[in-house]
Amino acid sequence: GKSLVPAALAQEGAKKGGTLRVAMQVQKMDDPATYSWIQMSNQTRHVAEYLTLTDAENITHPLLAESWEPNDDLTEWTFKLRQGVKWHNGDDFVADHVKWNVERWLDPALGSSNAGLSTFSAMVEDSDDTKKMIDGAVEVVDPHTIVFKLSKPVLSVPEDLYNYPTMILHPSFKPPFSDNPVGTGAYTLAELQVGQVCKLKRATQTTDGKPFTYWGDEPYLDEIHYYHFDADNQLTAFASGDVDTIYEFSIEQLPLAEALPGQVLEVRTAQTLCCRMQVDKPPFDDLRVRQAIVKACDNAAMPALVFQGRGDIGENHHVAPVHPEYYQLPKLERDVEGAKKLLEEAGKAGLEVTIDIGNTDGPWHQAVAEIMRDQLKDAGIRLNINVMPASKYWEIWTQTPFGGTAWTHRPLGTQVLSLAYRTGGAWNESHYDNPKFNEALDKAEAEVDVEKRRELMQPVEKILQDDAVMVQPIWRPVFTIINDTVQDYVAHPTEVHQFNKVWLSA
Amino acid sequence: MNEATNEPLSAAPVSTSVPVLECRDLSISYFTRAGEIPAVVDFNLKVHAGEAVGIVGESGCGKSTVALAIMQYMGKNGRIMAGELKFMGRDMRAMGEAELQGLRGSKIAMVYQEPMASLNPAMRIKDQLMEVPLHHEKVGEKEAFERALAMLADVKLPDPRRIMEAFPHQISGGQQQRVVIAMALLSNPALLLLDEPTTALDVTVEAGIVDLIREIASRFNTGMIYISHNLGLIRETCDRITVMYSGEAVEDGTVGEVFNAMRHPYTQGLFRSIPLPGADKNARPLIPIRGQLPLPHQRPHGCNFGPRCDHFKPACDAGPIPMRQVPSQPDHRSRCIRFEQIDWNAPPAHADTGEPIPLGPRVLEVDGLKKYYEIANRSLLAMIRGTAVKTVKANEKLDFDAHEAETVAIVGESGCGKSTFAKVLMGLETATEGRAVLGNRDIAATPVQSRKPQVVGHLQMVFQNPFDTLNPSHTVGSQIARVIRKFDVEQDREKVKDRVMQLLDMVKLPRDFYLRRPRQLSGGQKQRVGIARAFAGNPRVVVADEPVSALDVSVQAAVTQLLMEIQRTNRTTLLFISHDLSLVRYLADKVIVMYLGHLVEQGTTDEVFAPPYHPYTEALLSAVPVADTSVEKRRIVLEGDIPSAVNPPPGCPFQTRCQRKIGRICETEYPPLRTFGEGHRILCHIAPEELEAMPPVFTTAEERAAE
Amino acid sequence: MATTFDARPAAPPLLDRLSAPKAVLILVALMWVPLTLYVMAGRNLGVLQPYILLPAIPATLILYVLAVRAWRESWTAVIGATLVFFWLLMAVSAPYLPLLDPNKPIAPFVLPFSHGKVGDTFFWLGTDFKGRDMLSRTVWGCQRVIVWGVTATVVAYVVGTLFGLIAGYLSGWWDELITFFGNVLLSFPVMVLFIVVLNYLGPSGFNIVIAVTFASAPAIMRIVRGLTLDIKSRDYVFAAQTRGERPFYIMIFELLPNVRGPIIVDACLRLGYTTVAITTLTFLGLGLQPPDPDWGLMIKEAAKTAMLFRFSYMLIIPALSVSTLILGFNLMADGLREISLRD
Amino acid sequence: MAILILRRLVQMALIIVVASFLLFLIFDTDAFKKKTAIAELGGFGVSSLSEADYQKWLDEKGLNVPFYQRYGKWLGDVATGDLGRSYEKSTAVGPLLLDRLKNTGILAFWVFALMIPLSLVTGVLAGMREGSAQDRTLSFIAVFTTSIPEIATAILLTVIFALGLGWLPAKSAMIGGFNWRQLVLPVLTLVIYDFGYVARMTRASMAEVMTSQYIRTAVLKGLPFRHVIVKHALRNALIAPFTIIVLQLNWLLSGVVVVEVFFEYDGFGKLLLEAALFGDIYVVQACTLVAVVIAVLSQIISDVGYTILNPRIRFA
Ligand SMILES: Nc1ncnc2c1ncn2[C@@H]1O[C@H](COP(=O)(O)OP(=O)(O)OP(=O)(O)O)[C@@H](O)[C@H]1O
Ligand SMILES: Nc1ncnc2c1ncn2[C@@H]1O[C@H](COP(=O)(O)OP(=O)(O)OP(=O)(O)O)[C@@H](O)[C@H]1O
Ligand SMILES: [Mg+2]
Ligand SMILES: [Mg+2]
Repeated sequence: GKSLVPAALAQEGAKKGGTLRVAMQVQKMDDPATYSWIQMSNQTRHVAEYLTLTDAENITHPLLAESWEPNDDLTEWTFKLRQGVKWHNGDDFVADHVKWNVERWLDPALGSSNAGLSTFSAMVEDSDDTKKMIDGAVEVVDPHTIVFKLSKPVLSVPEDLYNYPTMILHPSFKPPFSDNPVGTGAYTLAELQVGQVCKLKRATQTTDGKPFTYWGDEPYLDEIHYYHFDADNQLTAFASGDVDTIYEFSIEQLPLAEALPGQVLEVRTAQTLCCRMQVDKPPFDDLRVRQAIVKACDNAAMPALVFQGRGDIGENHHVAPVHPEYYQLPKLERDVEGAKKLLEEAGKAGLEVTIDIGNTDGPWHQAVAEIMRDQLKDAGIRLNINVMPASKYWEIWTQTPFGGTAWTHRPLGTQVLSLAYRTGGAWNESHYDNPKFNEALDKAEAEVDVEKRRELMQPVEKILQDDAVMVQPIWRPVFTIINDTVQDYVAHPTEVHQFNKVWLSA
Repeated sequence: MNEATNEPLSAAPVSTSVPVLECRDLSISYFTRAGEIPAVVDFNLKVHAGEAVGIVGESGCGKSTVALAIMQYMGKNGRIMAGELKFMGRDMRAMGEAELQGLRGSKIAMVYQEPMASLNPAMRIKDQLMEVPLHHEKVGEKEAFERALAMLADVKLPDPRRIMEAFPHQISGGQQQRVVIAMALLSNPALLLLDEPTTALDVTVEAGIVDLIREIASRFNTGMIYISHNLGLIRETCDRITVMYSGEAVEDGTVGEVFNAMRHPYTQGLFRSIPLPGADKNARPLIPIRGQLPLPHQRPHGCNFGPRCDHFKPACDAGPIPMRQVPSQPDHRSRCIRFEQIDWNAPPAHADTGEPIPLGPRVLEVDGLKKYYEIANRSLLAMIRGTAVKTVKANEKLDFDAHEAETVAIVGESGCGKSTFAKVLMGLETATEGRAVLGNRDIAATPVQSRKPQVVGHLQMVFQNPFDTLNPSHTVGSQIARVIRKFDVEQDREKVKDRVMQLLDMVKLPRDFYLRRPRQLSGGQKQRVGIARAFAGNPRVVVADEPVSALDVSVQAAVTQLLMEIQRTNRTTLLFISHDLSLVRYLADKVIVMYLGHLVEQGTTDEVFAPPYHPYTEALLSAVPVADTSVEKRRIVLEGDIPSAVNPPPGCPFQTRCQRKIGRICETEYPPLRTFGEGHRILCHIAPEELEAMPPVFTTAEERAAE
Repeated sequence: MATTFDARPAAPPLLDRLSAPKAVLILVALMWVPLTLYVMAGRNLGVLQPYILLPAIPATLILYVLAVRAWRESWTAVIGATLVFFWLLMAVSAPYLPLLDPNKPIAPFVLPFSHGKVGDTFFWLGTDFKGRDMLSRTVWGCQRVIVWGVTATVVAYVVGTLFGLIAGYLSGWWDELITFFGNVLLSFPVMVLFIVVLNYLGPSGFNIVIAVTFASAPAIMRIVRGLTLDIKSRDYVFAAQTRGERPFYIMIFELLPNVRGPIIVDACLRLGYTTVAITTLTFLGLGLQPPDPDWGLMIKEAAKTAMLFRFSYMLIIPALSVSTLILGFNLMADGLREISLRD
Repeated sequence: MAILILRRLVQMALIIVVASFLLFLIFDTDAFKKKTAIAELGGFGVSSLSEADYQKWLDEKGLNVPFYQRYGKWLGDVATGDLGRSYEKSTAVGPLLLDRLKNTGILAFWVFALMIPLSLVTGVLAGMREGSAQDRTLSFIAVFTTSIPEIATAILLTVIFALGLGWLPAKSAMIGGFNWRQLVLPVLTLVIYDFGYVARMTRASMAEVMTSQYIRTAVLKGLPFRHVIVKHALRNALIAPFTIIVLQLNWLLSGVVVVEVFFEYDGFGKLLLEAALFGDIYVVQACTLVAVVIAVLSQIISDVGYTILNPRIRFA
C-alpha cells in the first residue's frame, strides 16, 4: 500500500479558526457499525476515525494504520497501527481495540453491513446455518500490529477499511454513540439534535478533563456545524447564505448553483444507474433480447440529456473510468438495425417490456428511463416505465426482472463486480451466473499491482459487456458548492467529508 | 253609517291647521335588475295631530313602502320619484341627512311588524330605550333612565325595572311589541307610524296592543298612521282609512264612510271576501275577488283593478284614473270613474248560496287522546339529577267525534296543541294514550308507515304555508300523480294523468299547470294544488291546518270557498284548524276550543259563539277584530302570557289568565266538564247558571235595537 | 306602463333548448366523461385515446356560452366562469393544440420569450430545469388537477350528502353515530388527515379522492344535515310522510332535490379548496406523481431549482395558473350566491 | 356553562381515543411497518434488509407486540405525560414536540396579531355599505387573496421580496437563532391567505346585520350612522367572525404545514409531515393528539365565546 501521511503539508496562508457551516440531513448517531447513511458517518467521521482513508482520487492512505502488507495470495494482511494515538477518554489506541471492533462487526446479532464486505465475509464461516467468525481470523501480534487472515484472497482490504461504517470505536462503546462519543478524531460532538443541528468542536480535553492532543496535524476549523436541510433545500440554504457549503445538490439545480456566488465542485464518481435485466427471467433469459435492448440504447447520448453534458458515459460493464484498474474497451456503438435483427431472430419483434424505476437516487433515474424509452422505440421495442416511490423500489429491487438500481461509488472496480455479478454474490440482483466471468474476476482480484490488474480487467469487462446484463448508461457526477471563504475543500466521490485540511478565509 | 258603534273615537277633526304629515302625489320606485318597479304611484295622504289614519291593502300593494318613504329611509334601491312629502308643513325631501336624523325617532317614530327583529338582540332593553332621549334631547343618563322606566309603565308592562335590564329574547312577543311602542313614544313624536304592529301576535295579545294604541292616540295627541291588512283592526283603531290597491290609493275617507258606504269596487270586494260575524256559509258565502294582484311592472292600462272588477266597462282602461271626491262627503274620495253609476247596494251577482247539507254517519271518533312529548335534557347535570326527560303535554284528553260532511274547527292560540293533534291523527306521531277511530279502525297508535294505503288515503291534510306545501323541485302534476299512485287509486299512466287533470279542474286551475313548477304559482294557486293533492286519494277526512292564514284576504276567501265546495260535493269530513274565529264561525259546524293542550269548550258553532262561554272562548271572541260597524263587541283583555306546556299551571289550565277566576279552587282542582244542551261542553269551575248568564260578546245593531 | 322588464331581445331558441336541464346534463357528460377517461384510463384507451377528447371541445364551448347566458346578471359569476372554462377548454383541447411534448427535455433553463441555445424553437414561457416546454406543461398541467379535483369533490359530496340526509332525516342513533364520526374526522386538521390518509394509501389520484372524501365529507355532511333538519319540517315533507312514503323515498325525492341549491354554491367553493389541497399535496410529495405535468409538481420541482429571480418564472407560471383556476371557482361561488340571494 | 365545557371535554377525550386508535390501526399494518423500517434503516441498509433483519428491527422497536397492547400502553403513557420516542430522531417526543409547537406558536401569534385586526376592519368596512364601491373593492381583494393557495403566495412573496428585492431571507430555518426577518415571509403568507377568508365572513356577517330590522330601527330612531355601526351593528356582526377566528386555529395547523415546509421553518407542521413520511408513529400520534386537542379546544372556546357574546344564548 501507499503511504502518504495526510495533512502533512501546511497550506500556504492557511488560517486557523472559524466554524464551517454545512447543510446536510442531520441524522441520528446510534451505532456507527450499523450506519446506513453517509450523512451519519459524516457527522461521526471527525470524531471517530478509520484505519485507512481513501481520498477523492480513489487512492487509499494510512490513517490509524500506519502501513499494511498483504501476503502473496492476498489472504493475509498485516497492519501496523499508529503509535501515540489517544482516545478521547485518555486511553491509548491499541490493536486489541481493532480486534474488538472487527469481532463486533462480524457478530450476526449486530447486523452491521460491514459483514458483507469482501474482507470481512472472508473472515466468517458457516457453521450450523449461522455465520460465525473463523477462529484466529484476526490476530493481534503486538499492541501495534494486527493480522487479518482471510479464507480467500481479497484485494480491497484497505478500501474496505474505509467503508463508512468501519469506524474504530472504543471498546467501552454503548449505543447511541451520540451519548458517549469517544473516538480518536480531532473533534468531539458538542450537540446533536436530529433533524436540526449537529455541532462538532475541536477536541481539547479528554472526557475526564485532561488535555487532549490529536495525534495528527491540528485541523484549522474550530467547529463544524451541520444544519439539517433536505436534499432539495440544501442549495437554497446555501443561496440564502445560511451555510458555507452543502452536502450535495442535484443536477437539476446546477444552473441555479452556477448562478450563485461561490464555487461549484463537481466530482466524477462511480455512482451509476444499472438498468439490469434478470438473466433467468423471460424475456431477458434470451441473450438476444438483452443484446437487442443494449444495442438499441445510445449511452453516449445520455450525459447531454440527463446531466447537462456532465458525467461519464457508461459501458454496460459497471467499471468506471475513475477506477484505477479501468480498462478502456472499444467505444460502444448504437446499432438499431442489429437490435431489430436480433429481436426478429429471437421471435420477439414488437417486444414490450416494463422497467421499474424508484428514483432512489433522484429523479434523474426516471429521466434516463424516459430517454431509453425513446431510444428503444426506434428498434420497435416498447418500454413502459413503472415509477414507484423509492422505498417501494427497495422492497422489490432483487425481484424485479427489469429495474433501475442505483449503485454507489466504490473505490475499486472489482468491488461491485464481486458483490453484484459473481455467482452467488451477496447483491447479485441480475442473477448473472457465468463461470468464465467469475474466473476472470478472480484473477483480477488477486493482483495487487494496479497496472497489471488493469490488463486483467479487460476480459472481465468484455464478458460482462457481451452478456448484456444491463444498460448502464452513465456515471453520475456529484456536485457540491462552497462559498468563497471555504479553502482547500476537496469534494469526494462518495460524499464523505474530510475537513482536517479545510480552512476558512476571513 | 253608525258613528256610535264602538267606544267613541275622537271624531275626525276637519281642521284647517297644518297637518302633521301631508303626502301629495307621491310616487316611489324600486330599482332592481329587472328594471324600475313603481311600487307606489300618486299617493296622497294627510294626517292631523291626534288623528289616526289607517292604510289597508293586500300584501305587496305598497303599504310599507309608503311608511318607509315617510321616514325617508328607502334602502339602497328605492327612490321617491315625484311628489311632495311635508312634515309639519316642511318639505322632507329637501332635508339633509342631519336634519332627518333629528326628526327620526323624535318627531316621527315607527313601529314594525316583527317586534323581535326590530330590537337589537345584543343590547339590554334599557340601553335601547335610553338612546332615544340621550340622543334627541341630550338629557343625562339618569333622566333618560327615569323616562324610559316611566314609559315602560305607560305601555302597561308589568315589572318595568326587570324589563329594563332584560335582553329582548327574555320577554314575550307581546311585551316586546310594547317595548317597541314605548321606544317610539319616548320622545313624544308628532307622528307615529305603525306597520302591521300586531300581525305576528296571537289574537289575545293583539287585543291588548290595540287597546294600548287607541289609548295613546287619545293621550298623546299623536298623529298616527296604522298599516294593516285587517279591516277589523283599522275599524277599531282609526278615524280615517286609505285603501290601497297595487301601489295606488283607491279610496279614502273616514272609517264610517268607507265601511258603510264604500265607493270603490275593490273596497267592496274586500268586505265581501271577509267573514263578518253573523255571516253564514250557506246564507252569505264569501265572495272572492277574481284574479290576482298584478305585479307592479305588469299593471294594466287605466284602472289597475279593471281586470278583476265586476263593474268593468271599456272606458275604465282608457287612461289614468284620478281620485275623485264622493259628492256630499268632503272627506271621501275614490279612484273609480264609475262610482256614480254603480248600484252599491245590489246583492252580489254570483253569490252561490247553498243549502245546508245534512251530516252523515260518524266517521271519526277521538276518545281520551293524549300526546306527551318527551324532550331530553342532555346536560350532564340533568342526567345526574334524573331530570333528563321533561314532558311536554301537547294534548290532554281530547274527546270529540266528527261526522261525514261535517266541518269541525279546532281553535286556540299558538302552541295550544292544534298541530300536534293533527300530526297524531295523520300518524306522524303516535298518541300517548287514547283512541282515534277512523271508520272502525283505531289509528291513534299506528304510525303512518304501518297504515294501509287506503287508510292513509282516507285521511289527508292541507297545510298552512303555501310556500312550503309543494316541493319546489317537482312539477305540480307529478306531485299529485304520486299521491294517486301511492294510494292505489289508479296505476295506469294515462288514467293517473286523467285523474290529475280532473283534480286540477276541481280546484279551478288550468290544465296546463300540470307541467308547471311551484315557483311559477302564486300562493293561492299553490294552496289549490295542495287541496287537489289532499283530495286525490278520495279521503274521508281532510285535516286542514290553518290552510288560509298565510294568504291575503281576497285569496283567503277563494281558497276557503273552494275547500268548502269540494268538501260538500265529496261529503268529506273536514277538520279545520285555525286561530281565526271569524272564519271558524263562518264555516264550521262544530267548534273545539283548545287551551294548553286541553279541550276547554266544544259544541256546535252556534253554541260556542253564544253564551254560555268558557272564559277563554269569551276572551278569544272579544279579541277578534270586527270589520262590521254595526257590530258592537265587549272588550276583554287577557293579562299575562300563555304558560309553557312543559310547566303547565296546576288546577285549571287557564287560571293564570282567567278574567273570571272564582278563587282557590281554580288553582288547585282540575275543572269539571260541564255539559249544556246536547253536545256543548265547557271545562270550568264556574257554576252553570253563572255561565249561562253571560252576556254575548257581539251584539248587532238589530239586537241592540231589539233590547 | 313602460318598463324595461320585457325589453330583452328574444334569445335564440337553440340556446334556450340547450339550457334545458337534460341538454345541459348531456353536454356536461360529453365534456366530462371523455376528459375523465382520458386522464384516468390514459393509455388503456388504446386507439380511442387520440380522438376521445374531440367531442368534449364543442361541448365545453357550448357550456361556456350557456353559463355566461345564465349568469349574465352577475359579473362576478361570468368572470369566474370565464376563468374556469378557460382551463377546462385547455384541459380538453391540450392534445390537439400545437404544443411541444410536455415531457420532452429540449433545452434547460431557457427564459420565457426567447429561443434556446440550440435550435430555433421559440419558447413563449421558457423551459424548465429539465428543458421541457413550460407553455406545454402549463396547459397539460390543468388536466389532472381539474379531473381529480372535481372527481374528489363529487365523491365527497355524494358521501357527505348521503350521510347528511340520513343523519338529518332519520335523527336518533343514526344522527348520533354519524355526527360523532363526523366530529372525529373534523377534529383532525385537514392537512393532518390528508397526510395520514395519503401516507397510508400511498400517493395517487384515486387516493386523493379518498383523502378528500375523508376530509370534506364530514363538513358537507354537516351542511346537508342542517339543511335537512330545516327542510324536513317543511309541509311538503309532512305531505310525503302523511301519504306513507318510506324514509328512503323522502330522502332521495323530497329532500335531495331541495338541498341542491345551497350545496352547489358550497361545491364551487369546495372545488377551490380541493384544487388548493391537491396542489399543496403534490407539492408536499403526497399527491400526483411525476412525470406527467401538473401544476403542483411544477411548483415542487421548481421550488428547488428556481430560487433565483431570473428563474422564478418556473414557479410563478404554475402558481398563477392554479391561482386563476381557484379564483375562477371562488368568483363563481360568489356570483352564484349573489344570484341566488337576489331571487 | 361549566357543564357545556365538561361535556365537550369528555367528547374530546372520546374523540382522541377513537382517533388515536384509528391511527394505531393504520400504523400497525404490515405495509406501514415495513415502510417505516425501510425509512429508518434507509440508505444502503435498505438494500440488504432481509426478513430476519426486519424481524429484528420489529423486536427492537417493540412492534412485534400485538397492537392493542401497544395501544393500551401508549394510552397509559400518554396519561402520564410520556409521548414515546421518535424513531427517526431517537429522542423523546414530548420535548421535541414542545419545541416545535413553541415555534409554530410564535408564527401563529404573529399571524393572528396581524390577521385579526386587518380582516375585521376590512370586513366591517366592506359589509357596512353592501354593494358600494368600497364594498366591491374590498370584497374583491378578499376573494382574490383567498384564491391564491398558500404555496403560490409563498412563492410570489419569496420571488418578490427575497429573490427580487433581496429585502428578506428566502428561508426561515433560523440557523443561528431566532431572527425576526426570517419570520416575515411565513407570517405574511399565512396572513394573506387567511385574511381574505375571515374578512369575507366578517363582511357577510356585517352585511346581514346591516339589513336586519333592528339596524333599521336604530337608524329610524335618529341615531347617527357612526353610532349605529359602533353600538348596534358591531357587537352583533362580530359574533360570527369571533367563532371563525377561533376556529382558524384549527385551520392554521393545516396551513402551517405547507408554509413551514416551504420556508424550512422548524415547526409543528414540518415535524408532522416529516414524521408521517418517515412513518414515525409516535411522533405522528403525538402531533395528531395535539392537533385534535387544539381543534376541540378551539371549538370549545368558540362555543363558549359565542355563548358569552350572544346574550340570546347566554341568558336562555
Ligand atoms: N327593496 C325592494 N326592492 C324591490 N322591490 C321592492 C322592495 N321592497 C318592496 N318591493 C316591492 O314593492 C311592492 C310594495 O311592497 P311593500 O313592502 O310596500 O308592500 P306591503 O303592502 O307592505 O306588503 P306586505 O303586506 O306584504 O307587507 C311589492 O311589489 C314589493 O315586491
Ligand atoms: N316534536 C316536539 N317535541 C316536543 N315538543 C313539541 C313537539 N312538537 C310540538 N311541541 C310542543 O307542543 C306544544 C303544542 O305545539 P303545536 O305545534 O301542536 O301547537 P299549535 O297549536 O299548532 O301552535 P301554532 O298555532 O303555533 O301552530 C307546544 O308547546 C310545542 O312546543
Ligand atoms: Mg309591509
Ligand atoms: Mg300549528
